[in-house]
Amino acid sequence: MSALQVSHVSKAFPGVKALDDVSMTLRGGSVHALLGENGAGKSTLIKIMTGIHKADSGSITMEGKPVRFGNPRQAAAGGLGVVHQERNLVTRFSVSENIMLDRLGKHSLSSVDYPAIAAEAARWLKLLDLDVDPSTPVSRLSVAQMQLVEIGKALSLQSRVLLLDEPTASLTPSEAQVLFRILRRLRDDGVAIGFVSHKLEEVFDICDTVTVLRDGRNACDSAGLKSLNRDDVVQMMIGRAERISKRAARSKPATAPYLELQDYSSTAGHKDISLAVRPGEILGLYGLVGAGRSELAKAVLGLSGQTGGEIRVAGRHVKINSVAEALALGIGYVSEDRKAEGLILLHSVLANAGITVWKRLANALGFLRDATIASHVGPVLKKLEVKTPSLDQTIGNLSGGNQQKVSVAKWIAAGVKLLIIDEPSVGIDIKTKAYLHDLIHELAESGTAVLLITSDLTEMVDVADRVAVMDGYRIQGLVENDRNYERVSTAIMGLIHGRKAA
Amino acid sequence: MALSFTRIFDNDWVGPGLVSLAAIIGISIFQPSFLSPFNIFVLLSAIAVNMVIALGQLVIIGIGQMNLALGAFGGLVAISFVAVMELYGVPPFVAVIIGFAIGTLAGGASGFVIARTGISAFIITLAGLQIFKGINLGITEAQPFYGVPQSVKDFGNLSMLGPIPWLVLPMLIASIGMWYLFTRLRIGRYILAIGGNRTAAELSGINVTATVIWAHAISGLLAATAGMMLVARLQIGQPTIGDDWLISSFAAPVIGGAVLAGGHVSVAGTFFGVVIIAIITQALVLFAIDPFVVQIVLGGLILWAVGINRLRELRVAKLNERA
Amino acid sequence: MKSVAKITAALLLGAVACSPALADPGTKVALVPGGPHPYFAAWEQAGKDAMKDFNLGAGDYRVPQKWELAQQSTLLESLLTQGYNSFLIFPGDAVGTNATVSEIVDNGGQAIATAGCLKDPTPALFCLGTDTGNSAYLGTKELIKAMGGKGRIAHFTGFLVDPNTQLRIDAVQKAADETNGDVTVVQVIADIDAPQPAEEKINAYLAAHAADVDGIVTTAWVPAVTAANSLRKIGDKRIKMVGIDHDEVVLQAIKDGFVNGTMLQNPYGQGYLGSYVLDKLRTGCTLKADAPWKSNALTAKFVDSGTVFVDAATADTYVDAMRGITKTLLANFEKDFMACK
Amino acid sequence: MTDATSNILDEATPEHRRGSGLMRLALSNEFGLALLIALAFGIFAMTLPGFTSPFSLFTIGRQIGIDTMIGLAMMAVIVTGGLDLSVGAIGVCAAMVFGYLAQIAGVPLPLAIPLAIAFGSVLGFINGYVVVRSGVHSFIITLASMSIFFGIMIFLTQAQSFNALPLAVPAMGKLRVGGPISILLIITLVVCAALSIFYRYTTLGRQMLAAGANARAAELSGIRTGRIIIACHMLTGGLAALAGLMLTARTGAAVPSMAGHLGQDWLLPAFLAPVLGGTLLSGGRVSVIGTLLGAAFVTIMTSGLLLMRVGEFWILACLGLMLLLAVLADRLRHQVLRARGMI
Repeated sequence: MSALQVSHVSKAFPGVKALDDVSMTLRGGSVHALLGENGAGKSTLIKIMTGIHKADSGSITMEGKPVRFGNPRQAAAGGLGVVHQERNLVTRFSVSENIMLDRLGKHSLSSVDYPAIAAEAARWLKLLDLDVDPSTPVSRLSVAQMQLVEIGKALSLQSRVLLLDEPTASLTPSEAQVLFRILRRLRDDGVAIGFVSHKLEEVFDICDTVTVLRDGRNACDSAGLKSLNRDDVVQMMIGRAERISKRAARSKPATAPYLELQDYSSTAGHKDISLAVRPGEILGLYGLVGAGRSELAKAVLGLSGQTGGEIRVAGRHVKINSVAEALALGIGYVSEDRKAEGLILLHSVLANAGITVWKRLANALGFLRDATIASHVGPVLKKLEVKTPSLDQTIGNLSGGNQQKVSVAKWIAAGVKLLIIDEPSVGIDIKTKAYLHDLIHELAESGTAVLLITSDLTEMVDVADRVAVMDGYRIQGLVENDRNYERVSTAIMGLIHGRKAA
Repeated sequence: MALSFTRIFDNDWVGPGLVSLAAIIGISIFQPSFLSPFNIFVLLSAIAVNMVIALGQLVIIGIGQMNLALGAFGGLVAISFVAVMELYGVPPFVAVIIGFAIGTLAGGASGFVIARTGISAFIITLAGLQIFKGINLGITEAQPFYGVPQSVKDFGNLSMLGPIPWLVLPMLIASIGMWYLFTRLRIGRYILAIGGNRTAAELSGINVTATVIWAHAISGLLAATAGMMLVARLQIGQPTIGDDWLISSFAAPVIGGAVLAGGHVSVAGTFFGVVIIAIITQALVLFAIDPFVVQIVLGGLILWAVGINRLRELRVAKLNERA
Repeated sequence: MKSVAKITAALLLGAVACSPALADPGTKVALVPGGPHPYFAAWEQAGKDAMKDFNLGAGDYRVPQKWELAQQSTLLESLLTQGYNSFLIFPGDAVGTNATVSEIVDNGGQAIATAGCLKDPTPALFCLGTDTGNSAYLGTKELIKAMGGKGRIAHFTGFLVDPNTQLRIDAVQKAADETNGDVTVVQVIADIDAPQPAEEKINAYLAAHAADVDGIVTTAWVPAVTAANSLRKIGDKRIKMVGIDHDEVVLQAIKDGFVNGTMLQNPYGQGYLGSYVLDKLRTGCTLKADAPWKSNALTAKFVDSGTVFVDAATADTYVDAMRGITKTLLANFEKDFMACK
Repeated sequence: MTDATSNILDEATPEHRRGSGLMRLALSNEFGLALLIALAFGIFAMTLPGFTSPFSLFTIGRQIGIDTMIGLAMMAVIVTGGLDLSVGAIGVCAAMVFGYLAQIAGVPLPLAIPLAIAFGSVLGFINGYVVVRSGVHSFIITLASMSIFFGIMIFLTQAQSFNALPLAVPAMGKLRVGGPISILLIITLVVCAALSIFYRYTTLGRQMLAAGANARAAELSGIRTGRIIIACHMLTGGLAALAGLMLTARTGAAVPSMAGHLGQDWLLPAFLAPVLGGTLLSGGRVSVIGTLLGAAFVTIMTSGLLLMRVGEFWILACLGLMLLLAVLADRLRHQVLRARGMI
């Protein structure tokens, strides 16, 4: 009997059909991969399973019995444990308290029996091979340890089904291996494990069956992974075979670098960073989560202090103390976190797209009219094919892809000479993603220097000209991109792991 | 050794505690009468009431909100407490229970509205402040009730043991109770968990609605306690009781190291925060400092405490980063 | 959503419960204090009695909900709109209230500054009340007498934003200065009109300095009550004290010997006499310019409503004493101050 | 696959939204308030004799003028998601500076007024600077500065008023324009119009809204958020000073107690008007008109309740109930809009 079965679930949000007739079956004693591109509906499906969202139609059964959880609390009580992508720990509390957070006492006024909780937590820590004192505050743990604590927390609920949403995103490969060893043991104990990941290597490493979602529909429903190969899975995810990039390697422009870092060190922790981006060039910056890539971008923008080395823009030695100064130097930054850092969701499309040019468009008294801004950013938005009812539309109502287009558009409107693009394809559909890749190329062709940060190797190989590999807040090396996925990815991984081995 | 030394200094109450100690020593050198039994008695009476008030705000700070209606709760309970005794001849013991009930209900009601509607606590308690203060004025027409029984008066003005007033007793119970609540009781841990990371608390299966209501009800209960303690101390049911609680109710917890965003509070730190404010209030009187300057000093004190806390936070963050 | 709707409905019901009443025409007097304060409690009865005795259209005691200048102005404007034409006003501010009074006068009303004065130039007819400065001065004199003509005095008084506070501080100082150094004011504690800070500061002061003072003079209601309680608490009859006003606590302390006396004012008389004068002035009388006006720090048109020093001997009979003063004032006022047709 | 994608996008196109424009207006906060005001005004005008008398209308208008200005002062800082408890203290301090300049120093009014407003901005700057540099929430900072500003003012003035101001000042307070309309209300309306233009048509105004809605995103878009937040506090200081001057005109004198102890009397109108008017406490969205309507609603209700002789002491409770009702109604409105997919 299946531990968890999702049957024909549909879910629509205003303007978007997020899930359409989706099914999935998880069995005890097996690890099940849930795959799909960003925006394919994975998170929505998890949220429906755990009761955060309500399905419009369809049903969910656990061990044959229909269940309908009203909230994560009920889901947990029903034996469905989830480890979410976001860190969901109370960092000031101890490890044991976090693991046992919902079982601190029978009722509100019960005393917390710390020794008992510590003992119980220690059991799970031991199971996870996590060698920390249960009374340690979570804030003192490493990211990987926190991840394990979250897993312990989900396990401690006697979960028969355990869903892990991108558990390895912030782990090093060796840490991931530890995690997999534990997952295998849990699997052997009969737990049904759902595993969401972008890293296909991991999926093939640990999973037995797979469900692939594409645009809110099943591209495959609980197929055995043994009979599939990597290309089959990729084809299901993106609807076509993974191509070796159709773009030819571009000729390197011989111009002088627009931005050049020389032995640059920052208060964020970067050490001796040297790299250069030329006009017309797309420089990729690759590294695992926590390697310091976004942090480097932000440091260059003036959000962290400079402690050594120098920054040259267009050959001139500069000090950048704020984003405003960076903008004046022609440097723009498309954030990976669109909602928190990229856009002002409360405001209109026009306000978001025009924010970088207000100063320039205003008259001597600082006045400016919507029409002025619209005439300036309108063509850019049009060129980027931003679909919006009107420029006055609140941007929070647009789809992820259109939002991303606006966050790029504002820098194009500002006419920046160097655009730093951080994870451009997070949470957007495939069509827009392809469009964005073309756009980045177009920008480069027209002479803009582009610094591309992405964790998606395929994207990197497809778009970048050269790839700087970063780890531990240092540049580990530079790989020329000849669009040969195998060669480039091996070279990049070699640079990252070479250091780890040493 | 060095490590444990820094550990001690990381405790919230150590800083304010040392400042209190230094202030007490300093003042008593210049003013030996500062440590006279009667002055200790007076100081403790003031500290007792203000500590309970500060605890009432502390529990709301812990959950990451603020309660502007604290004083209005206290005032309403104070006059109701005296009114039932004066008008209906209710025995003090029963009147105290009625007072507790009113405070808890008022707090619970405002917690209910906050939790169920999701409107910010600032707005709801601002409305609550108007409503409860309005009811207070409507009932009393701003006239005090005088019918405070002798037993209640005695409680507010007699000493329990040497220079220790009876008023210290409810403060001790409340302080130890709140300390136990925050460190040992499920509800206290849930309050801090929600203040520390609301999403995590929610996803972990904590009933946020119920916890918010609990926190506000506890706040109301403490405000009620403080209101009735003040009746005992002032020997009169003044409608103006509670009007001036707001500033000190925030100042003491903040001096004591509470994080305004929620999730971290210190009962001991708050106690020393109250002590520092009480000592400074006294010192200004003792050294005959121009009454016009008093406000300036109080404002400066809050800024100073905020600055110290900020520095400490930064230092702790740095330590964590290194570790 | 449902719960929001429910709460909304419940509150709507509550809001509807605030329901109206009506007024009737005539010579309508409104007695308006600066805010809620026990001192003015006697005004309510005074207004009612005056209404009955002088056949007024109204003699209503209306209190601003808070001791707030804007609240009082709003209330006065509303009362004017409601058809009141004669006002007894305790000025929320000696200067600030002038603007509202001038509005009343502009709209055909009349007003007497009562219990506290408005600063000249003022559109108010005159000021009927206790001379706050003089009362503080006399109180201090009584205290000095009780202290045997020498010693150290502490002075406890009210809000600093009240300009009367400065007058009181000056008056106490003046009385002390007149002793040529035999009596010194060693400390002024102000800003303690709220019970809690008053309690804390006065107790703190007495705790440390009880041995250093020989007398206490209080010139505001709350400090008087608090100081009386404190002296009772420490059981100290050596320290002499003169209070102000007629709070039960102070009167009891006088009877029990912890307080030497209190400076009584005459709130009932103010309300009763004031209503009478306003009615007269509306029905054909005018104020004489050459009347025996007194003057004080604020105004040159001051009528003393009487202030009495009450000690243990007179504590039980002060009401009669006050009635006597009121009667005298009432009997002589028309003759001395008004010209009637 | 491409079909599915374009469907998703198409569903966000205007067709099913356009028809709801009128509905949106009808459900807007301002419209709801205006309706309530009209209703209350109508009922009071019919049932309460004297409510529509010129004097009554004059005083109501003047009160609306002053309360709106106080509300706008707070609104200007709520934009950033912060608040300023010291508005009252700043207002009184600026009024006292004005009193000193006009009465003692003999500075002519056309110079004294801008100087006083500038002084208010300086106090606002101090608040903003400390808030930005310390990173501590403005609640605590302004709680402290409220004490400090007011304490210094009381210390310097010894609580004495300036009551011999040039006659033009009290005259302003009584001046009526076009029948029963107070000049103070006109001033407020002019400021409202200016602020509306400011937030909509100037770089600085837009930057304030952007920094308030999402400081991080604004910073990363090249806006100097720190400076903008300081500018918001300065605007608050300036508007609070203007409110202080208007109160001075109404009172005819610069009085230290005109905003109560520590200036606390202003806090209620300061929060009531913007919150009723739909300004988001979390920042990033303002409604100047809403603030005006919010102040108008409170003033008309207070005036009506006083005339109804509800009993002065119950007015506070009624106002509190009204505030609660208003925010609950706003929440309901949001839920209706959301249920219809309109926001």
